[in-house]
Amino acid sequence: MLKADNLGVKANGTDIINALTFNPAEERIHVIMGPNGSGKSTLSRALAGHPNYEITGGRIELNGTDITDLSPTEIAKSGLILGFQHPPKVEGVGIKPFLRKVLEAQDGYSAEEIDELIKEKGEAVGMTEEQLNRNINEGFSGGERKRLEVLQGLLLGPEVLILDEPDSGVDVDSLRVIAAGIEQLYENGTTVVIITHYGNLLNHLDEEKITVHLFQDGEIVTTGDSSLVREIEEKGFNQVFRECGCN
Amino acid sequence: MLKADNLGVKANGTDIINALTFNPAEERIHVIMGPNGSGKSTLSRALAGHPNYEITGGRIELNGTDITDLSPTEIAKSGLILGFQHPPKVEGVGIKPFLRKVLEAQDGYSAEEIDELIKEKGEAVGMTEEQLNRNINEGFSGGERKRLEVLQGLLLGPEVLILDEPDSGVDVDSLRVIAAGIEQLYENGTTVVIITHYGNLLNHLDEEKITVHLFQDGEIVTTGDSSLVREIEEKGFNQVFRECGCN
Amino acid sequence: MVAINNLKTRSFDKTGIEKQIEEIVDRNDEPNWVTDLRYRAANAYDGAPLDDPVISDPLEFLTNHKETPADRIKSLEDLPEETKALLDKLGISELEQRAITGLTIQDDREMIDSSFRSQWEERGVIVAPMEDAVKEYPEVRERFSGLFTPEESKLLAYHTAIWSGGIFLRVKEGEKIDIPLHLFFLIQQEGLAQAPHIIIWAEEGSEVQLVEGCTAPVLPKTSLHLDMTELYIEEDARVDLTVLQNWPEYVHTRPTQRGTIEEGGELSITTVGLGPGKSNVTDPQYWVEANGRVEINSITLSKGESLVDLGGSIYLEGDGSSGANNSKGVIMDNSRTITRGVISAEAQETKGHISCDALVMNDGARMETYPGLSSSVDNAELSHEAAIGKIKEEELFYLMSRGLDEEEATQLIVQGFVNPVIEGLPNGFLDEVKQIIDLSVQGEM
Amino acid sequence: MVAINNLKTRSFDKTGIEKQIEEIVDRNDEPNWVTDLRYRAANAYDGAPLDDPVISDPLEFLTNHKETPADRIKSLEDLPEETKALLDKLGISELEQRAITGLTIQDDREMIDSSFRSQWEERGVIVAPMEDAVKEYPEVRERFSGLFTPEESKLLAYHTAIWSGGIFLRVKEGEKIDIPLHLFFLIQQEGLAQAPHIIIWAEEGSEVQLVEGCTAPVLPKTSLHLDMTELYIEEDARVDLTVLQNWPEYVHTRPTQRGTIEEGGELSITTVGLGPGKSNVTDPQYWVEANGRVEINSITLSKGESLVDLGGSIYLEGDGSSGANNSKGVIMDNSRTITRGVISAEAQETKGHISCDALVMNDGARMETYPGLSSSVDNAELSHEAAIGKIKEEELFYLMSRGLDEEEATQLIVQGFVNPVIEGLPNGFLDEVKQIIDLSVQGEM
Repeated sequence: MLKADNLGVKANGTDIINALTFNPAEERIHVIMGPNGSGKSTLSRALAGHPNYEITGGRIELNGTDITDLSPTEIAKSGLILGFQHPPKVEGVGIKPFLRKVLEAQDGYSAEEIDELIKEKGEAVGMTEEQLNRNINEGFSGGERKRLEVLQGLLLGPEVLILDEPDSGVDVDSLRVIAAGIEQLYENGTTVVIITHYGNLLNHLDEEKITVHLFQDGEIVTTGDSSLVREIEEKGFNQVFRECGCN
Repeated sequence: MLKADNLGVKANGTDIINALTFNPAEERIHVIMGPNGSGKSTLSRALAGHPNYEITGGRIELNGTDITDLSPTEIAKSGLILGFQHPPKVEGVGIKPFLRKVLEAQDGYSAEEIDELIKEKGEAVGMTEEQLNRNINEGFSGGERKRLEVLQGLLLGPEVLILDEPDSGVDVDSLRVIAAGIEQLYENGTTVVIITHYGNLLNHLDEEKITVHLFQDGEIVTTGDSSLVREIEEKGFNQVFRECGCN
Repeated sequence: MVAINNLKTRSFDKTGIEKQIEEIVDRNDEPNWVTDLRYRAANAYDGAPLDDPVISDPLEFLTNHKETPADRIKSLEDLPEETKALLDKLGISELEQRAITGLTIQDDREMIDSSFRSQWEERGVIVAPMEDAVKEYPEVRERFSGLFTPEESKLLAYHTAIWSGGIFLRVKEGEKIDIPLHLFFLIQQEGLAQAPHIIIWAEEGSEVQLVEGCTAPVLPKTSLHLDMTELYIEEDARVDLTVLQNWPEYVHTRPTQRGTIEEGGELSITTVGLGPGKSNVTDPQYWVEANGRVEINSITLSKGESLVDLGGSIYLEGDGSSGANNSKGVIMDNSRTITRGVISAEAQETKGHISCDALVMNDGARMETYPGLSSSVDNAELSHEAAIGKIKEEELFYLMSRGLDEEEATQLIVQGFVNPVIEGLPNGFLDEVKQIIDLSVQGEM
Repeated sequence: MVAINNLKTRSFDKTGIEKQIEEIVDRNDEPNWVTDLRYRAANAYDGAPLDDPVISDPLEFLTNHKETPADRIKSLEDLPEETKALLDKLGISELEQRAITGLTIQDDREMIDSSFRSQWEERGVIVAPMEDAVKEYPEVRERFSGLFTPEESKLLAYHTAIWSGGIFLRVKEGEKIDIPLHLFFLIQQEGLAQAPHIIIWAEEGSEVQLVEGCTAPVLPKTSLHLDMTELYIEEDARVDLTVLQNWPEYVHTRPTQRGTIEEGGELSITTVGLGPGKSNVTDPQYWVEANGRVEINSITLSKGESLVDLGGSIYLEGDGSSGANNSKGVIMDNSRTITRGVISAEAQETKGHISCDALVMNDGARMETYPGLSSSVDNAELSHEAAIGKIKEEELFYLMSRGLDEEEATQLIVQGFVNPVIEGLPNGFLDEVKQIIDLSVQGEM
């Protein structure tokens, strides 16, 4: 269970988040929406321990353990994984050797099991053998990059998976596959947190499972069910914020 | 009216076409199909006067004038225009200044008329003002490049327009726009010759207007109506060639 | 740099420099510090090194001058036709034409200066002929020769000894000048020297855009032009300098630029070399402080038997500083062009990029590039790229297959090649540049 | 190249060279032409130029050798443990190990050679220790020193005077050898010289893949290693040469490679420098005829106080010839690495590309690159690109955010960086290289 209490985050010398409290309930799919520059990505990168994001106050807890000052490695090992908004290419590093190295760190997997697992989960997100034999994100389209993020989520089965814009730069087929991956993670007990601009992805998810958080100026200004998404799509952020008295 | 009689073409020191005769009837849309390496692109580039294609024999006539040994410039001015299979980028050269220069060579156009024409025909092939303000093929997708080729055909209204694979690397929307452009050219009296691998484009054209030529080893082995395309899509080249005794 | 050094001392040359200094001092009535600096430089000449691929003895040019004295330009009417036409194309009014060309016209300087200078002074810009500036503005003393010493090389010693002409430009703190300031150097023989000295000083937070034209319609045959520009870009100041060079075929030019860019400052220099002269050798140097930036862009049309040798060292001395050196060349006839930009990263989080692109238009034209990158820190990002080649056959065929002839197609491609460098230039300027390119290409066909 | 020349003549050194020649001649009973060449070189030494950033007097190393005579290796059992282990990893059988290491082991050469050499001779390959080859194969005479003269430099004069060891390899016309030939140079002190001479001669239409290992486990402290490789690639022949260098920290190496590639021939050289020694300065030269191609790939791990200075000139002399020079460096500790590849296009339709990528792992490590391109024709295509930088923070964060620690993530990224160069290497070799990289990176963390 993830708890961020009274969190402050600074990036490039500017305070982006001041006193955020975000305790996403387990066994839900959480959706964070908000205007550009409201601090959604900052939150996700700060939670994952990015060195450029300085935590200026508050505390992050995962299953009762303080992870506020841990390294990205330790945070990942504690069970919080971030799916990147812009997953980078890594020249010369094959996806499979990388995933093998990542999974070797997890107990109880043999080399054969790992290869079998990569193949099986790879198929689940519609990645071909040829794609899995490439280097990390080399020659990948937006959709393929995001599939690889979800694949890593499926392989690691973390306590909390944050997906930063899994639906941007993604075609319809990929969207469907990514949604299916999210459902599967949910079924397996992962708390999924999705940062998004649009409702498209939500069309492919079971709306009953979704909690929506609206972000503004580094704060969660309101939380509700999936109808909030429809409201935003119809009226835009400004009007919704005005109506809820959140701005 | 285009007439290629007993044509021989050499490229990179190899004879590709030996004794080809190709007299596409006017007021038709001609489709050339054939296996890879059968000499379709060689024919189109040789007709347009590409310096790397040496004409080793025979004669090319356009409206009774011998154009066999003319420069690409003179061939274009005589009324034969080639739409490229891989239209190159030209760094720093804007589409509009280029088209203006091309159209200035044609009599009877004022600068204003030219700009009006580019705008109007650009809209016909679904190219935005922003795209038309770019440099030639800069940042263009496959579909956008092919639209620009058709746009040039529409602006120049040539006697003969050869389109080399206008449908490769092209999405469905572009395909539709390109087909509409071809129909318009046909209506205006241009003899359109399309080189293609697939029947997709033909689905968007009036099949009644189409004559199909099958190419093999630098020769036209058979000519027929659009049903030939369906036959090839079903059976493949080899079987069709076998059945017609063309191989 | 291939150097053909000639270190023999020629006593009559020394006399030549001193005689020239005497003439200048007699005419100018300049402050003692200027004259002292001239004599210090004259003394340094013999011992200073000379590293030049062409000139083995700069003093040779002294004697040549004497043989062909040039006409003096006394008013606008005496301007060569092409210069007049270019000024017209630039959209510069007749009043302004008198002012800007007047900067180097000695005879009626006072009259023109007064209106031109006071006009700019109202906007916060001091702009004055360098001969006047050394007398009128005490602050010139610490800036003059602040970024070089005459002992560095024979050419700098020679320049410092015999400089005349040039301007002093100072933009006051925080002033943002929103119209470009034209500096048109119409170099004519004045005494025996073609060695203008330019100081550009942008105070903290100021901004200015300068367009500098250099041409020499009345220079005697085979002359040597040695100008020096010292640039002081203070904190957060921004200077955009565009230099148009159009030297006749018989002039050797050795322009020197030195600049310091203080914290957060920006210097952008675009050099359009339409006529490089017989030889053009330059190795500008820039020192960049924290978060400062320097960008050198150049386009060179090398023709005839020209030798063009473009260096350019950028020292990234402050954390977060950055530099770029982008050159493009259109290489024609029997000319030879060499580029050798160097960027040294000596501080944290610095960035540098060098690029060199050249179109070689015919056999016999020679293009060479020897860029350099040097990093002694672990988080600098330095890169370079270069491409030397001909016009791509496929592009040419593409344009021709639409009905353009080979010349038109080639002109379009060459214009497209230089376009990214020149597109920011003022319109009249741009048209002029394009026309010269078209004519050059035509000459090649 | 920064040169610290020391041109003073030291008469006792001359005696030193001659004494060494006498020792070698006594031992080898070599043909007169070889001895004559040695004396010609010894005579050329004093007058030859020296352009080296480190070594001011090559003869200094003569005296050092005398102080620390080294153990002799007489059989496989005497091999250092790490060499044995490496040979095992390469999957080389014990018989072959004896053969390949035996190439430089004088004592039991006859026995080993006979089986090894006849085995290869059946496949159309003459491979022989150079001392034997000069006696047994008359054709060696015209190839030895065919691509250089001892007068060119002090280092080449010294090499030619005192060379010993090395091999002669000749692949007969049309022979295509489908298994790689391993040449393992285990350099030990033999007389006073570490100067093996290698000739690789691929006759018309032949093909061969060579893997050459160089190490010097028993070299005395601060020694100088001067090897020379002459490559003759005839028409349509193809040679792939992979060189693994792993020099101890106290060795200065000056390897020289010269090659001619005749019409349609191809030469590809991949150098993996895992230990560059104290200094490694090299400037190979290749001349490429019509439609020939040469490709130089290198990966260098620079550590400690090493100086690595990699030149490389490719002369595209025949129409349609091409060349590439791709280098990658991982720069650590206080080492300094410089690359200065040059490609000259002197014929029609030629193509050349230079690339240089470097990862600078810590402050104080210094990377410099000075590539050169030169074209004197209008249809050459030359290009270069370079990037000097650190490991990208975003890539590191990406890998760490999956649970890898910083060391593991850095190792993966560095391996990925060198991977494109080494991926063609034999498997055992590859694992060895990866392990050395991992250990080097670990040492940096």
